[in-house]
Amino acid sequence: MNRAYDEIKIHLPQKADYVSLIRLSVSGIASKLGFDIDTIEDIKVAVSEVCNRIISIKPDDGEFNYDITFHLFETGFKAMFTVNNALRRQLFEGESGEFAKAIISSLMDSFEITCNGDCVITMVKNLGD
Amino acid sequence: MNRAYDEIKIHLPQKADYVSLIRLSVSGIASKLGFDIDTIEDIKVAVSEVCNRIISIKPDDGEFNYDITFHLFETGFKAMFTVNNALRRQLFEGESGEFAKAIISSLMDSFEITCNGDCVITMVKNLGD
Amino acid sequence: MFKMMMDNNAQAERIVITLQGEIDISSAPEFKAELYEMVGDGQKDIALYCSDLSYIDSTGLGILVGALKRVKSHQKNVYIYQLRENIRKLFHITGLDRVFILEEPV
Amino acid sequence: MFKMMMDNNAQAERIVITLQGEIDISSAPEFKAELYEMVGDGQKDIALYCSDLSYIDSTGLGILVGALKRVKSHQKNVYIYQLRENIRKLFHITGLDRVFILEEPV
Ligand SMILES: Nc1ncnc2c1ncn2[C@@H]1O[C@H](COP(=O)(O)OP(=O)(O)O)[C@@H](O)[C@H]1O
Ligand SMILES: Nc1ncnc2c1ncn2[C@@H]1O[C@H](COP(=O)(O)OP(=O)(O)O)[C@@H](O)[C@H]1O
Repeated sequence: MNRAYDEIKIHLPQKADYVSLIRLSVSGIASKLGFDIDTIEDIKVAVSEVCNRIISIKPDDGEFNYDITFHLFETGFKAMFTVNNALRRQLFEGESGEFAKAIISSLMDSFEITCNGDCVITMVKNLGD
Repeated sequence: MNRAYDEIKIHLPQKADYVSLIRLSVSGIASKLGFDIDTIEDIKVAVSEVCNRIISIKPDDGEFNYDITFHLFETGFKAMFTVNNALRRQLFEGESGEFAKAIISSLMDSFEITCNGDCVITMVKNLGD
Repeated sequence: MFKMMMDNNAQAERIVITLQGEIDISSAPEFKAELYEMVGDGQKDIALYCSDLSYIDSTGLGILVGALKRVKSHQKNVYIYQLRENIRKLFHITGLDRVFILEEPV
Repeated sequence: MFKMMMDNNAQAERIVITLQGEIDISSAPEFKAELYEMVGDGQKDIALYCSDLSYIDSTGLGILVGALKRVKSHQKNVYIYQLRENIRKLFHITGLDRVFILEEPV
């Protein structure tokens, strides 16, 4: 993958209320990139599943905010979700977590989680496959 | 206006391509807040006009990124556009600038520009007027 | 935004429910409450009509599984009709196509 | 995304153009080029049908004014039909409702 030609970052509260907003924004981005309707649906699903997992974290000290960064490439796009001080275990724990992971891995071209104090969840979808 | 209960921030390139994405996101936010369809249209228009003005700045050193921050209140919402190192004169200059200012002031409940190194353009729309 | 309607006939042998719109993490609590109310103890087969269901996430799927468990405990089943292709794919990925009875598209 | 169609009749006394969709800063260059091509030197009246124009920003309005100037220089005019309420409001705010000939909604 070459260098991203553009970057869009959304910073938002960890609330179920805003997931549909993210779906709306992500479908705007994906259709601008030239993905077909079915793939746009898949991208919405995968992005929502990550948001769901982030929302399912119940921190002791109330709700937090998280960041979604989209990198736009000629060849596709990458979404990165950054959650401060999360634990991998919290993010995809339990049966639902496993289901979410299966859905995302199956719909996206790559999907990985790196936790190191903060957790960064990265997914990539290429155009034309 | 009371304290904002939520904040959503979008960081994006200064490109005409992304204004429709902002309209999409802003209509999601406005409808979540409970604005009626006509007011949602007005909000989309006002927000786009600010984006247009920001996009019309042609800096010597290529394109830049800017931030839009939405503050959500029980009573309405506030949008703040932050442009680094811009000049007020650049932002709303000329006849088009005056037209844009007229449109925004007329559609929103408040609208102001504060330049101090960075420029911050702030607009507020209250629910139910 | 989602909507659900039940074909209201206490005599019928199965409960017919139509799902519409988007079922996601924010509409899930309402969906769960309404669905479980319609399903009751799970003494009847459930038929779900989904031609206007445009979106469902894993939260919603989990709720469907919960309903399935209730009816299974009475040897009944959940039949799903007119699933859109993008949603059918999710049932396939999660293996739920082998758990529910998915009626083939005509 | 916007679309524009011209009623293609070289003999007609006026140029009839239908506008559809969204005209904003990103579609403006294309809109300007196509409109000015249709308007030509500005020797004929222009009729714009806007019932399916869902959005236009100040960039688009500026382009319409540019077209108006061309036809005004030949004592012709721009007539605008079926403007949606939200867009009519923009013409009012900018004073353009007194510059173009806005036909009243029926
Ligand atoms: N993403 C998913 N896809 C399919 N089924 C799921 C998914 N998540 C959960 N389930 C199923 O739904 C059932 C209930 O889900 P769970 O998340 O444990 O909620 P609860 O037990 O509180 O109702 C589980 O038995 C599980 O098999
Ligand atoms: N927001 C606006 N609303 C209405 N008319 C506008 C607006 N912006 C510009 N105009 C008009 O459009 C004409 C052309 O606009 P301008 O921005 O100067 O572009 P140019 O001169 O390069 O075509 C101007 O005469 C001005 O009156």
